[in-house]
Amino acid sequence: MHIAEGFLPVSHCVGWAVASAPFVVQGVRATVRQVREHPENRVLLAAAGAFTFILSALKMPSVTGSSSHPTGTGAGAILFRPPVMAFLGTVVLVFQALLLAHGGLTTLGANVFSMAIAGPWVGYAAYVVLRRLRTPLEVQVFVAMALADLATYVVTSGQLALAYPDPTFGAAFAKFATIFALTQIPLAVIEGLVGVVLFRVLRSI
Amino acid sequence: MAFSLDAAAWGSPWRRIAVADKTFLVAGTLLLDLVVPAWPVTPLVVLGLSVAAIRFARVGWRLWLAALTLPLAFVVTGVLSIALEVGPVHPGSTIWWAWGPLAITAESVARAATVLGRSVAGACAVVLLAVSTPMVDLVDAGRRVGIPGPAMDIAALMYRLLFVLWESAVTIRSAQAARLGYVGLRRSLRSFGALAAGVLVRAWERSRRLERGLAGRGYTDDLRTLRHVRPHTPAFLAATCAWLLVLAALGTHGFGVLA
Amino acid sequence: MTLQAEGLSAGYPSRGTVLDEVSVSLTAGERTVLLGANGSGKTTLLGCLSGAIVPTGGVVSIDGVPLQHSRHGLSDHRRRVQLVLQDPDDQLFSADVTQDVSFGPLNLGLSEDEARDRVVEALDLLGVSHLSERATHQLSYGEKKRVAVAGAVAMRPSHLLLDEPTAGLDPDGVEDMLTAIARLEAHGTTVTMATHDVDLALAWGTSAVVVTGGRTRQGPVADLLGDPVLVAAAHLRTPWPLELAARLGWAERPRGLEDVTRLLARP
Amino acid sequence: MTLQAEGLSAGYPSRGTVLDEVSVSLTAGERTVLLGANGSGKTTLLGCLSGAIVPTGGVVSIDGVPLQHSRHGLSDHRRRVQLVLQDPDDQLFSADVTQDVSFGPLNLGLSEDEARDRVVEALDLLGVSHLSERATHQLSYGEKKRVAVAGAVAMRPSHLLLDEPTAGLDPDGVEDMLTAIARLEAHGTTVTMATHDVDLALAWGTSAVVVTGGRTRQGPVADLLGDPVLVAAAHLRTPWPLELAARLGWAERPRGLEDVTRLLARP
Repeated sequence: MHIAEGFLPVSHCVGWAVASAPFVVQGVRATVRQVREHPENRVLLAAAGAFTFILSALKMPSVTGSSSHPTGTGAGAILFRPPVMAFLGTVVLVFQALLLAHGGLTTLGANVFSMAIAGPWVGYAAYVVLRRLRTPLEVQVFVAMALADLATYVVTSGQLALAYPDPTFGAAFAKFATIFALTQIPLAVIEGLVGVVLFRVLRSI
Repeated sequence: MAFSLDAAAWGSPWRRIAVADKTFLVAGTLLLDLVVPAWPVTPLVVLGLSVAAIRFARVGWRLWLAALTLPLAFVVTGVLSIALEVGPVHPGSTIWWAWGPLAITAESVARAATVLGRSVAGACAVVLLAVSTPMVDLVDAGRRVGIPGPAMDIAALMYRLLFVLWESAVTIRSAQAARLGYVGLRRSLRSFGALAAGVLVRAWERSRRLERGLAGRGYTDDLRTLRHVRPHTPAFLAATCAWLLVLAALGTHGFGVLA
Repeated sequence: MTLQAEGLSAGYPSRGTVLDEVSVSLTAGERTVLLGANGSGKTTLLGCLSGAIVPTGGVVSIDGVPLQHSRHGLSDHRRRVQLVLQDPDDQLFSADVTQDVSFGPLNLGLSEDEARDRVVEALDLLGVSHLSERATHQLSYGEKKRVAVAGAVAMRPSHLLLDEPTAGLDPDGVEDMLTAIARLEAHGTTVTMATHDVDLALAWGTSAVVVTGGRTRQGPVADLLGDPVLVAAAHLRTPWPLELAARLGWAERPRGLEDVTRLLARP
Repeated sequence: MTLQAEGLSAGYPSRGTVLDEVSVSLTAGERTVLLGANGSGKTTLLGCLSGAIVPTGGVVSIDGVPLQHSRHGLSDHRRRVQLVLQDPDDQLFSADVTQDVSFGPLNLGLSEDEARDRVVEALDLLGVSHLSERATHQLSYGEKKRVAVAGAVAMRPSHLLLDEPTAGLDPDGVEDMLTAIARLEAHGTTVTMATHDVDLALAWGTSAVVVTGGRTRQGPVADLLGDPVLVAAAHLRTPWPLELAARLGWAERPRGLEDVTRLLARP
């Protein structure tokens, strides 16, 4: 779920861009370092980014039949670690804005924060904790991917509530979270399930 | 609809205009769209950019309309949520409808209309950039403004690979559909998971093959290529300045809800 | 069973009209070859016939019953018509061969045992039983192509549409594929193939559909490929036996080496 | 300039030995075709000759000077020998045709202007100048293949190795590719191609290298393809003109339709 162009006041656009910047810069640094050490990883990382984009461009089968699509950031975070996802996710968001008219340019900072930073970190944290607890891989993947998706949606609702706090942030957050929950919660569950199938297939190869 | 914006960008007569010039127009419009009062600026932006796109950048009107409706689901849900107030109503607002803690007021509707206007106007600006500027030109521009080369190399390779992978994804999906993989939710989910895995495996495989192909072409650590250098277009810049000035002037005399 | 398209139009927003009111009829037992240049619309036509592409106009029908592009209608159609695309890499999406071939039968709602029987049968018909436990990504290109066909055959379609089944194969691979196709035909499947190989088209096919400029022409393969005007318009090439016959002024139309040798041996 | 391999061995951990002390010689001006079944080692041999694969034994040399697999040695070798892979998507990394073709020249250390000239020249030789501003992903398969060759040609190699340059192309595409190759030859490039198409190999090639069972045999193309024992062992097929000649008991070896017509017209 990306915030569309024109939805955030200028101060919020700038604020979220500033908040995201350190993570993206760290991501670019991490990526550049990786590429300097292993030039061949350039193509591999690009393929990982392209994969994330493709996943987000594919319509997912869902109960509501709406044009829901997975965010793919949970899988990316498990496979490539959150800092790299911060960079790749940012590029994916730019591509989505300009190739699919999905999201926006002034809202890029906010979307990067929810989808390329919050989602991957939450998903990755869940994955690490569950792995320590020695839960089955299926559980790790399901929870990580579903939570990454949910975190993105919760942060987005918060961002909208901050921008339109009527009358209070709390009430507005509850409002946005409730309305978007209709599509986002089934989506998170479905993405988690898809993740389980994805990793099962990968393990068998 | 997949990638029709991209296809339009490659064939656009505005491809010849420097990215900086187009960015000036798009960024300037986006900024004014957000800072000046929404009325009458946002309808003017929608109108002006639509004319620019269809008349001068030769974008098909069907494509233009289709592109603007792409973010519709989010925009409609978001705008309706803004129109709906929760909790105690602000003193002095005109209540149009109320039910328990929920209310719709003249002010909340005005706010929603403002966001709607800005959102549609903003979408016009972004889509105009999207249909006139292929991603490679933006990547080149990114290099010029100092984003590290390896990062831009990855962005460029991502763009190239995404079409290769997209073809795979479409083929896998239609092969699955042909064998009834998308009948019923359970099977659909399983098929979609296999599709995601399939695309990931192909991404891996493709990257290895491209890596080998590049090594054969002498790639060691730099993907240096010719860059398209496009001179500034004075007429375009002048028109953009005039346009932004008109918007700004109208903005200072306009009204609407400043967010 | 006859698979037909009547007044079929199809196109893409980016490319405009690709097929303009074409009519094609694939009769049971006939060997139809689909000929045309790259981008002429062969693959689009196959997509429409298989139900994968919704035409912008016209009707696809089986024995006169029109295909409904509803969920139910498509599912029905796909039990009878299966399309195998050119690139096998993207059609094999499971980890191993048996799993991949069983995908269709299981989706048909068959039990595991029934599905297993279908897999055994399909692999056997394609002559790839020995590959049943192999990982799909370890197969050679030719093996992948035959396994992809097996995946379609396991649905027991009456019509099998093959897009370039021999492209990219070495001479042995081509022969294996043609042998497998002959087995499928003996088993009651009607096979239609799109190909760039005009020599193969002449030798293998009976009926031909030539796609050019959004239109189609259907007729006996030797007639169409023996028509220099049509061949030039469709950016094809005259198969060598027909070219030789034309140069030598033969009335008869040889379809391959056997015919040519026989005709030359005549006094 | 002669590109040679002597006592060359190569293999992969997963597949074992693929080439076992083979020797091949590609003489300037000669048209060599590389023949063999899928998986016989044709692509590996091309990889070794181009420097992309490090052989496990033996030597690749140009005019007797052996190739060093150092960074410098390889970069030297690549100025003279360029390999174009079968699938253009494995080689085209840029979304813009001009940018992609300019990669090699810029990598050689040429200035932007010189590189631009090389791009113009290469696109022109391949007959794809009109595609210079197009997106790679919008090209047809045949166009992609020619652009991939242009990328190699822009390095101005003396030897150009093409893996299946005509595979997957329609008749027009094949002709365009062959015309482009002829232009390259007129321009002084020696072209070697690996192909499954024995008819094309006979018509186009002068010298042939047949790869089978890890070994190679090199000789005039008509001799090798006219040898039924070798053809069977290498899982190839006899080209139709040679098969016809054999059946009719001709001593001469026709290479295509022209020759056959001429021989038949003889009293």
